[in-house]
Amino acid sequence: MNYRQVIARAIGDEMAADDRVILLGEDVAAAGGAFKTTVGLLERFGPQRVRDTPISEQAIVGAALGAALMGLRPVAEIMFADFAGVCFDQLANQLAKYRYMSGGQFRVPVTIRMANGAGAGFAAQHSQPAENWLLNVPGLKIAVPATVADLYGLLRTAIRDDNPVVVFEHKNLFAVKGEVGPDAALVPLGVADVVRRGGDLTVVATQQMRHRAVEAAGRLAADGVEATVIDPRTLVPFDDETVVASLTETSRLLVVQEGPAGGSWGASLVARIAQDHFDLLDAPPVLVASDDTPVPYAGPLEDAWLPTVDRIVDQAHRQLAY
Amino acid sequence: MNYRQVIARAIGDEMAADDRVILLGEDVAAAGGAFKTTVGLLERFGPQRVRDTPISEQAIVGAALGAALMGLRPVAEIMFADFAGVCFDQLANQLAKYRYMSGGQFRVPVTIRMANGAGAGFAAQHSQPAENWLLNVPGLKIAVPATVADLYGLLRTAIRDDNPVVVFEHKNLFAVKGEVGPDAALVPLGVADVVRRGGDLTVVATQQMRHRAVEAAGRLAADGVEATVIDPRTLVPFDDETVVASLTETSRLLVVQEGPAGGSWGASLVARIAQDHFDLLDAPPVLVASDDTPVPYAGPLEDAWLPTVDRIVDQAHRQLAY
Amino acid sequence: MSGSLADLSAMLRIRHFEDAVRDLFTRDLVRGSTHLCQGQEAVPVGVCGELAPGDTMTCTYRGHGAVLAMGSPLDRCFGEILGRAGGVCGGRGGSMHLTDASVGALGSNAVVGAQLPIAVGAALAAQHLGTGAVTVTFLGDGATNIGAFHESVNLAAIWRLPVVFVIENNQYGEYSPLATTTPVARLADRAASYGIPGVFVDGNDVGAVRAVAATAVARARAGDGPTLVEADTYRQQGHSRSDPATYRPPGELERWLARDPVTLLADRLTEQGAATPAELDAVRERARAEVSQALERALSWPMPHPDTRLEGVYA
Amino acid sequence: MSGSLADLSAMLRIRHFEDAVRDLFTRDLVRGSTHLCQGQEAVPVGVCGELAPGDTMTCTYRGHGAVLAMGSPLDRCFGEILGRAGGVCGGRGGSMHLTDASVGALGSNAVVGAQLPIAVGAALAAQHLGTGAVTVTFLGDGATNIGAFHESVNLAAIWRLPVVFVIENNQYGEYSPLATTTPVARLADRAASYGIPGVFVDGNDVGAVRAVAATAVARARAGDGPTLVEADTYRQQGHSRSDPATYRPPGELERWLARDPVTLLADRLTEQGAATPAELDAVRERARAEVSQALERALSWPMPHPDTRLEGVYA
Ligand SMILES: Cc1ncc(C[n+]2csc(CCOP(=O)(O)OP(=O)(O)O)c2C)c(N)n1
Ligand SMILES: Cc1ncc(C[n+]2csc(CCOP(=O)(O)OP(=O)(O)O)c2C)c(N)n1
Ligand SMILES: [Mg+2]
Ligand SMILES: [Mg+2]
Repeated sequence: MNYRQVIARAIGDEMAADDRVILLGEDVAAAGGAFKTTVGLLERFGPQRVRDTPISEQAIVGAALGAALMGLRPVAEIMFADFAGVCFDQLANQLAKYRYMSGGQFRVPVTIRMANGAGAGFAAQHSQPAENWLLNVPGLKIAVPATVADLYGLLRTAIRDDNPVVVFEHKNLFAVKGEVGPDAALVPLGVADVVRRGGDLTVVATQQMRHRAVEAAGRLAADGVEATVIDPRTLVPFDDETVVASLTETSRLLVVQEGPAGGSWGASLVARIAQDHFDLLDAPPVLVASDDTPVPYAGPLEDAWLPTVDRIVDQAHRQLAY
Repeated sequence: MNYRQVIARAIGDEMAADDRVILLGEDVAAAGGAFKTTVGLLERFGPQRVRDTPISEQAIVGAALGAALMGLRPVAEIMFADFAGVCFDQLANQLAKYRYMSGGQFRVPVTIRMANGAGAGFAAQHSQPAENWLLNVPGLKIAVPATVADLYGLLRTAIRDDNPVVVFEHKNLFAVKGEVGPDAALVPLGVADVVRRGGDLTVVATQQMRHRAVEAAGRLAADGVEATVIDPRTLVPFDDETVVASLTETSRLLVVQEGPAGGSWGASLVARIAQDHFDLLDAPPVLVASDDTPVPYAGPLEDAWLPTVDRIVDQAHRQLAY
Repeated sequence: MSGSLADLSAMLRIRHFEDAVRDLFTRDLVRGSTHLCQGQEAVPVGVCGELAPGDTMTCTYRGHGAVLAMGSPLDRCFGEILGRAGGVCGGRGGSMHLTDASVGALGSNAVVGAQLPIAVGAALAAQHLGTGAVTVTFLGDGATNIGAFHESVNLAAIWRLPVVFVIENNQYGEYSPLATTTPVARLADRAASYGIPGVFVDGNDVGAVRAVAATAVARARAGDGPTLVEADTYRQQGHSRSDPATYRPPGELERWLARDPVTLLADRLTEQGAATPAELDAVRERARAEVSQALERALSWPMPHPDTRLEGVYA
Repeated sequence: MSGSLADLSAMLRIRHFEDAVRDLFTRDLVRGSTHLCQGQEAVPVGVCGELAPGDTMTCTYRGHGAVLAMGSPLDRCFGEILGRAGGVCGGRGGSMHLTDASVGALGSNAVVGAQLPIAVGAALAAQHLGTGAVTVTFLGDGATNIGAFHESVNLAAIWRLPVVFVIENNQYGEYSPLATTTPVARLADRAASYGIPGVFVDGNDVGAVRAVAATAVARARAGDGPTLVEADTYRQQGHSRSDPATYRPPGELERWLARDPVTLLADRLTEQGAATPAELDAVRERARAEVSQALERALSWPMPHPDTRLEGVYA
């Protein structure tokens, strides 16, 4: 089973468990999804519950919201996360705020799935870490799974959550393999995964960068440096505690992120740690991020835009030498 | 002259200087703007250059972009900054990226004006610090003027800039008074204003919070604490240098911001300073921000949502006691 | 259908409510902005009058009338506009966000057009759950130019959802007369782009509105899909609090005041012998009294405590 | 108008270009995705053939044909798709963003509908500056359901801007047949919502396309405002690189291949005696040679150097 395939599995398991779960989006039904992430669901659950939509993202998100107000638990797909742009009002001004503005009259159990991320040459409008656009929007929860098990568990948890959860499925991880047994676990929102433990340095990274961080940690170990690698798995809520617990041991924080620094989750984490746990730090907390440019198309440019394993290793050594 | 009135003055001065400057937006012409910020421009420059549009924000921003590609220098108004939501694709995926994606074929001299900010009871969908939504979007410049002179000077500079600049006009500052002489200066993008100098603490704040920071600094002075207050005036580019120069003296950073912390400019600044100037700091850098909630309507709730002068003073004392 | 004494009463309650809100605004008891619907009352009363229990509605910032027409209590609506803890949204929403799920009022929206896809979603739930419920959504004339309108009607049409789109054509979008922003004379004609019926109706004639709404609601309930209704009416006040509406051509307001929906209905009831002058007076008096008593109650309620401000973001 | 040898040549260049891109894709020389337009060549060639110098055009990710039809050089377009420094966008844009301002190709857009308001803006500039220039913008059938379409046509109509909206109705939006997403049979009919002409044309007949485009362009240039053109055609390939298009009903592709626009034009030219078989062969040969030589050149160009990656964000 891979990251791509586990999506239909997770949605299917929730649809089987709860009649109120429906799926809607562009080409999610008959075609099984532009990324083939929803294959088989139409056949299993029928066209009332698995619905192809017109190319109308505002209507997709708004319809999911409206249906949720009336008791359904919609899962809506926005094909590429960049298209959050065309439905940003429904995401940020409606979905996120509906409960609060009404004084708590509604539960809003909507899951929005989007494919994010760079690295495969999709260029400036199909590659963005759009999760960062949604950080200053209280009311949403945000999941950024990096593994098959996490994607499975977080997606199911998102569908069960009574709040809007945006789940980012990273395009460049579709081929990642993993196991999901018959008794596969739900993954709670707001609980980080400590991928690797080491006493010298705390590295925090999500999705594609988590995998690079793990690789970097391996290389660092060969150099005698033991890094803890933490994958927060959700950006909202964010599990600061796990990061802090590691910092009590390592005193050094390195955040690795795909995407520019400004207004990012990485910068927000660095700021929180600097503010609330200044005394824990023996070296400056560092964010390794992408350049302040749109995502370029050509291979050499895009490769340079994404933080590399080399850059992570380098930066780790610099922090240890501090 | 007040903050509200100076807008038409700035736009008018640029329109008089350059035929290619046009103004478009909802009710900007015949009605002189929903906030009366464009009064008189239709009469002065005629309906070809000052255009009322339908309620179609995607078309407004896209048309400004397209016209700029062909040599005009459009100024487009989005009435409330929250409506960035309905045209976010045109702002974030088009306007910001157009030059880069084309390999530098175009100049994109577009100015987008939006009224942002809380404090006047406009509630969750008409009060947001939407400037934070645009931080992770390389390609835009962002201005957040707090005074009459800065609004005048930044707006003119924005119109003259060959790149897209989003200028946020804070609704709660419309009544602020100031002078703009006949030889009023342009204000460069990326140069902070040191509003007040003091050796004990560096406070950075924009717009409404700049005024509160100044008030707080006055109260702190009465307690014997001298704060520097810096207004960055633009968020992109951001004048880190001025902040750092002050920190070499004060070693204490307090950022005050209207709006939640996640993905904000304040968090980004704290992160950059913590990373790049860790050694300058004698106390944790702190961001005073709003709660992680939508903007509430009722007076007591909204008042509590906005950082108060009391909170700033308190926090300053705490940082000094560190 | 021709409108009833009950309709008159409902319209009067809205009229007095709005007059009171205007007054509260001038007394600085309403924050931000407020958008009143005097002159448009026949539309929400006529449309919502054709709904059944379980039906739902979304509307705009100019939605006090629609929310009241769904049956939301006067005092709790006043309370919300006054920012009181006892308001329908606990003071979190205010005038532009009146919402009362208990009567099917699923939300007033302050972003032009944003209420439309949400209504489509509510209708989708009804279709999916087989509840037979219908959703009505109100929008302004100006809102027919925003993208969300197009996407929403199209989606509702292709899925044959039980939703009725009601354009309250009050002739202006803020300060812009319709013709300056919209290149078609009849907004109902835009229905053709979606292969659904488009119906024009005199929105100041509550009976006519009821008739058109009844057909559209029945069509929706029968599973035959959406209808686009254009109800012609007039915003007797300015766009929002601060607008003296000086842009109106001379005589326009007067012409419309001569066709005031409340007066029209009262006159018709008299003509038809459906109500005596004394009965009408009693209805008028009761509406006035209900509104003023409700306002008094709401004014006595406390503001929400700042300590509660984090409540209600997440379930 | 009936199409000419020059049109045939232009269409063949596009055909061979697209065939070559498909081949490059399978050889892993194209990154991300690519959206080909084999079978649709008559639309961009017919429409852009009616433009004059100074006119402009925006299009979609399926825009190779449109950009070439504006006159952008084959080699620099190949270069861009190959991510070479010598590509029209210096390798920053790729297949979905082909842009060549020097020939008026103002941008291929990867967000459905986003190219439309940009075209409206270019037309606004032409109107404002009095240049007499016209802007054409291409969109897919599926794109007529997105909000930006509605806003763009409406704004162009109310301002009578010199823009021509050309729907390339290739019967599918990705994998969805038009009828599953769109409740009207004729997309051109949507023009009625904006009070502008809507014209349907056989998009595989380059002469017919030219005739319709000529009228629409003339209308725009005369200051009479926009036209919505629907050109019926067919996407002979799948939606994008990886799509084998198994969802097509049996026989559909074959029916459309029988009406292939290139073959149609060649046959007509022969029938009309406008070209001899030998002349046709010469055109075919030249197109093939031009394309393969251009590709060879492009393949010899270097990739952009990573050190240049910060260039071009700001002017
Ligand atoms: C997306 C968006 N753009 C602009 C506004 C500002 N605005 C509020 S009401 C209004 C006019 C709406 O006109 P119409 O749809 O006719 O409704 P009416 O107010 O007349 O009831 C505008 C432009 C808004 N709230 N949302
Ligand atoms: C806003 C947006 N939504 C979805 C997509 C994904 N997408 C790319 S092409 C496409 C189909 C477009 O169909 P159509 O408009 O008919 O154009 P065609 O591809 O057939 O030329 C979709 C849904 C997108 N690029 N942008
Ligand atoms: Mg109106
Ligand atoms: Mg198509």
